[in-house]
Amino acid sequence: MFKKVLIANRGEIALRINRACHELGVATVAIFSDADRASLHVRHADEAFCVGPGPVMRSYLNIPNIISAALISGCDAIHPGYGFLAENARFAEIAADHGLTFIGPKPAVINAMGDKATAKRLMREAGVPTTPGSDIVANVDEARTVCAKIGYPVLLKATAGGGGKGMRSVTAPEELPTAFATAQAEAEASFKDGRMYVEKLITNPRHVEVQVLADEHGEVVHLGERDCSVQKPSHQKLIEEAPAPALDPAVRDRLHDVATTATRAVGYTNAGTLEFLVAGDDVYFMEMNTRIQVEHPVTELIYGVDLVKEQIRIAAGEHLGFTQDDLHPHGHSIEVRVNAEDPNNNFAPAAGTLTTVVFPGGPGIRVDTHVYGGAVVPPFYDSMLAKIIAVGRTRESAILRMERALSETRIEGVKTTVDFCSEVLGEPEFRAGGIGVGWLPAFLSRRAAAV
Amino acid sequence: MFKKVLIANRGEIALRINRACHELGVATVAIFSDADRASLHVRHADEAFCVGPGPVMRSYLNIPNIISAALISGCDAIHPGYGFLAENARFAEIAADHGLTFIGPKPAVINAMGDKATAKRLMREAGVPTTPGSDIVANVDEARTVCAKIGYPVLLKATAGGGGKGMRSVTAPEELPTAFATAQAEAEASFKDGRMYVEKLITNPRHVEVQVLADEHGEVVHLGERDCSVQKPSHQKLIEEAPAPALDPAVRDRLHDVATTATRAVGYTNAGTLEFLVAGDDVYFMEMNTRIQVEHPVTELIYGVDLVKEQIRIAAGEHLGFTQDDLHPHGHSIEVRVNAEDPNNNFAPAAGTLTTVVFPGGPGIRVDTHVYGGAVVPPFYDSMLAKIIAVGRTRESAILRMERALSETRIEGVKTTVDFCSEVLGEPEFRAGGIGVGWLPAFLSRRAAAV
Amino acid sequence: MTEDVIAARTRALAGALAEAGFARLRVRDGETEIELRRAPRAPAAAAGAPAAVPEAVVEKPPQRPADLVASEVVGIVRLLRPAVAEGQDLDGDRELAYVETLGIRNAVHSRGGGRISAVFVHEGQPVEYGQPLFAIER
Amino acid sequence: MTEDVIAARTRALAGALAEAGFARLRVRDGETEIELRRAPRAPAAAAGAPAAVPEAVVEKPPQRPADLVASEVVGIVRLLRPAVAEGQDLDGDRELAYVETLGIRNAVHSRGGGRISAVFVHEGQPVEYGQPLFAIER
Repeated sequence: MFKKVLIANRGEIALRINRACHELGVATVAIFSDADRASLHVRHADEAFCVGPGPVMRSYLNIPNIISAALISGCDAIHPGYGFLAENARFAEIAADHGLTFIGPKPAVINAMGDKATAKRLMREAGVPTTPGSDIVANVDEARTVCAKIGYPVLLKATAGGGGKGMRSVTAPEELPTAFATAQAEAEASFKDGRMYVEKLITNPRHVEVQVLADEHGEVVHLGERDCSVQKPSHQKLIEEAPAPALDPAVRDRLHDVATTATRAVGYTNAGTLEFLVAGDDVYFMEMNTRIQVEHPVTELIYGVDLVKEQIRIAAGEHLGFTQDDLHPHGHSIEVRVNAEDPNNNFAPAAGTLTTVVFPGGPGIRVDTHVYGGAVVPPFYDSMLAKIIAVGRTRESAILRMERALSETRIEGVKTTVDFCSEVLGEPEFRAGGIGVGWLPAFLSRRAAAV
Repeated sequence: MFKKVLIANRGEIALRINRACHELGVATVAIFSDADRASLHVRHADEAFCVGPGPVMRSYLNIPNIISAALISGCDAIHPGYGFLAENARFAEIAADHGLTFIGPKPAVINAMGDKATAKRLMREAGVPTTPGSDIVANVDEARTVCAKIGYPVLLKATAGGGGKGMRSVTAPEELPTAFATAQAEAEASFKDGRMYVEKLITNPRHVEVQVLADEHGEVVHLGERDCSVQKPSHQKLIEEAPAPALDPAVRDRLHDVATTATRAVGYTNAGTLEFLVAGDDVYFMEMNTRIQVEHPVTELIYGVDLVKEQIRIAAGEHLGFTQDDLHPHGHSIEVRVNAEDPNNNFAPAAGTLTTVVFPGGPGIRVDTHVYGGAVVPPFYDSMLAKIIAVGRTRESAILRMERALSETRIEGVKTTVDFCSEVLGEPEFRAGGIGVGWLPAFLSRRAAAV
Repeated sequence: MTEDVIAARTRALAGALAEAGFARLRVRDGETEIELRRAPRAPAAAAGAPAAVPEAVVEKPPQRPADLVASEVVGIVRLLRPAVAEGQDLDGDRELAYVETLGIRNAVHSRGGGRISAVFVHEGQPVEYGQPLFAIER
Repeated sequence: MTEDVIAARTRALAGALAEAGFARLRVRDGETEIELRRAPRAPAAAAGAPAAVPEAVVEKPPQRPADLVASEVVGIVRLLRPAVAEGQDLDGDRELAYVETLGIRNAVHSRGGGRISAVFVHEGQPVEYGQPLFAIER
């Protein structure tokens, strides 16, 4: 096992990793920007290094300063969390060059899965169903040819994409030139990589993803699926749950089988997530995230497995302590993202000082957060303040528990998604289970029209 | 199911009950004293009534005002929590007289178990092993006769006792008169009932208690045992865990069998706890608590059962939704009481304003608390600020998790037991498991001598 | 401080005034100051109020400070006939109402004469401990 | 504010001073006030500092305000020979040290002349971003 791990992240996930390390008896080194000096992730680590000013390019993406901090403090591993450098194969290589274990899959696998078009090809070769579509299209003319072949509507996607950036839906040929240009420009701005590909647009599919763990000795297990279909118009997830409600058992089994098969086929190690679109009985591979996900706690709560500890153990070369037969989910879990944003104004992010912070507690409630009363939300980073996760014996009991937890939550100083999520939980269609990714945008439109 | 429940308590247990009610879709009415106006238990309830000024006799023990609040607000049941009126049979009767369901056992059972001497006699008759001792002794002379018969050391106990009050150990005959007089005076002051009885003093036993649930249709189950041997010199519990570590499986089975047998024998209904002294292979019934216990969460976390919801369901006449065969504990759970008291000064309670409050979170951590940053701790009530509960796959993982949780906890403004409990968790003897109730007082003495 | 907290605290202070016989209560907490006065006599500052620096006065004392008569119990208000009205003068002590708790009548007296400046409750209203019933100018 | 928080914030302010070229930074937060000055020229108040009322001044500006030279990177300090000492006068800009980060030398200049009033680091010391290395009286 490692002696000391540098946590190359901030916010709740940095704390989450700090917790896993400390419970494993591993010392931790936090990094922070000037803007995060008073964050809990700094306070709870054994050591902490300021690596730059607020803007991410100079701090949380500052590879030399981060690697230097790890070396100076005598770390033997780096955990990247999610976002920032988590899927940066170059960072993983640099870490390895300096004798630091990168807690994640091998750089080649990060690269292959990070390139969405390559990932789809590899998955097709492994027998995983993918949406009809193209490899990289060089320009709008190539895109037009592909679109004509697979039929509209289509989705233009950046091969380096993520978080809904560099993505546009196109319902008719005449929309294509503008959509292509704006999506490509966005991809270039966001990822410095304007390569695009085309996919058949599946109308209102569900977003269902499968959690896998693979050790470095060939053992691969899945930990069931999560339903992340409640997404903002920006395609960002807002509410996630496990298991996926109202899912045909045969479809569920197929997802699990496909996920473990694909994980083995690409030589994947550590924790990963395969995202699928589900439309009726059809299942299409979307992408593989080569990192821990924001929504990993819903899986942890029903499987009783600490995924971050497992990541660390796997990276340290340990064998998985269990096989697929040992894994049995109990109950139902749901997560709500508490973001500093205004649901009544297109989820515009807010920064400021949190004058009041009261989180819920009691049975079946887990809170992952880095904020506290008096904390300052800097303008530089993503707007997530906390994750509230509820577990119950049934989906209904988990939702009831989440509703009471949200009613206990009191955050003042910035607008948050708390009340809006309560509203969503109360909607009969959500309650029934099985909504698609188009549901929340449609709900928002209805809601805006009703005002 | 009930429509509306009055919660006749304050602090974390009032919140705990509020949570259970809300998750069952039951409306709640809080009561509060002038000193608790800003408490979370008031804020989270659907309605709230001030029932008197700070001192408990005029507020939380003010039966007319409490019953009146229940009637005015249209409640159909009262949950008493623990402490205050929870084991007051007269209160249960008055509630019933006004058409309010008391969420707990029947008044006759409360009375029988509340009288410690009667309880022991009933248990003996049911075949439950009890410590050698007496029925009520009228005076010190009768006590002397009994003591001579069962042999010193003995324990003088108030039949109305609880929380260590009205209790004295006597190692030799010459100590008896003073001990009897002071214990009786204490019992009279605390319980307005100076009746005493004598028990053989078991040297450094373990305190192991068994949780039972019994519905009103004859179904009785146990939910395993809790070890509460980490007790302050005042006999108040500080750290509890489930299951009891290093306990002989045969002793464990016997405790469970005896507990369910006794529960049936006394016609018990609702949730209850049978407290036992365990010394080697010997098991002695101590008392039965006819209410929810402070430490109930450690049982909840390993059994996945919401005990307070079950209390409410049982009182509403529902059948238990499970049998003994459905109940299987998973993992290990441990609870630390965060009290506003000074471990370096005989646990002297402290009142004041909590300037900083940061509780731990993340996987496997539950926090039950009514306080928050800026909250005022009034001088009138018990000193418990919060319960931190950790669950893990093994005892060691639960303890490691608790250690990291305590390291994350930051409470400023009053002295607390947080750091002291961390110290206890680190002690090799605690770590080994199986310490007796004499361990913590001895540890405190060693610790004081070392300074 | 939000409006509901101010309201709750004001009510608490009113209760404390009525109960403890303070002449004036002022609580300063961060940016908020709440002040209640009962009579211009002995100006005692409230004990236990947290010291902080005021920046805004949320609640000013009324022009003519009044004595608050509050409920000592939880129950239902029964106004005695003829019910007193705002503006009415009382020559001396008078029983104004009772609060019924589990069938018991808890009498509410004016505790001396004065002018009824406010009647906060109506017949049959449920009240809690410390809830103001009447304000009387002395 | 506890001592460690004050220390951390003071360090942050020192970093901000060195980086942004503020002449003076003052942060008031509840009962605590931290003030740092660099030069007696344009007395600009820090933007973004929370407004609150001070009750105690924890850190007073030194008698002769100094310019802080802080590290721009995370690395190991290497003092250039001959190493400057406290009290030493510098005629003009001089390279005082470098901070080594993954084998790269990041030069640290005095950014003009003055008197070295403090050397905060020793040879081989690990430093973080924004950590003060030298104080120079101008």
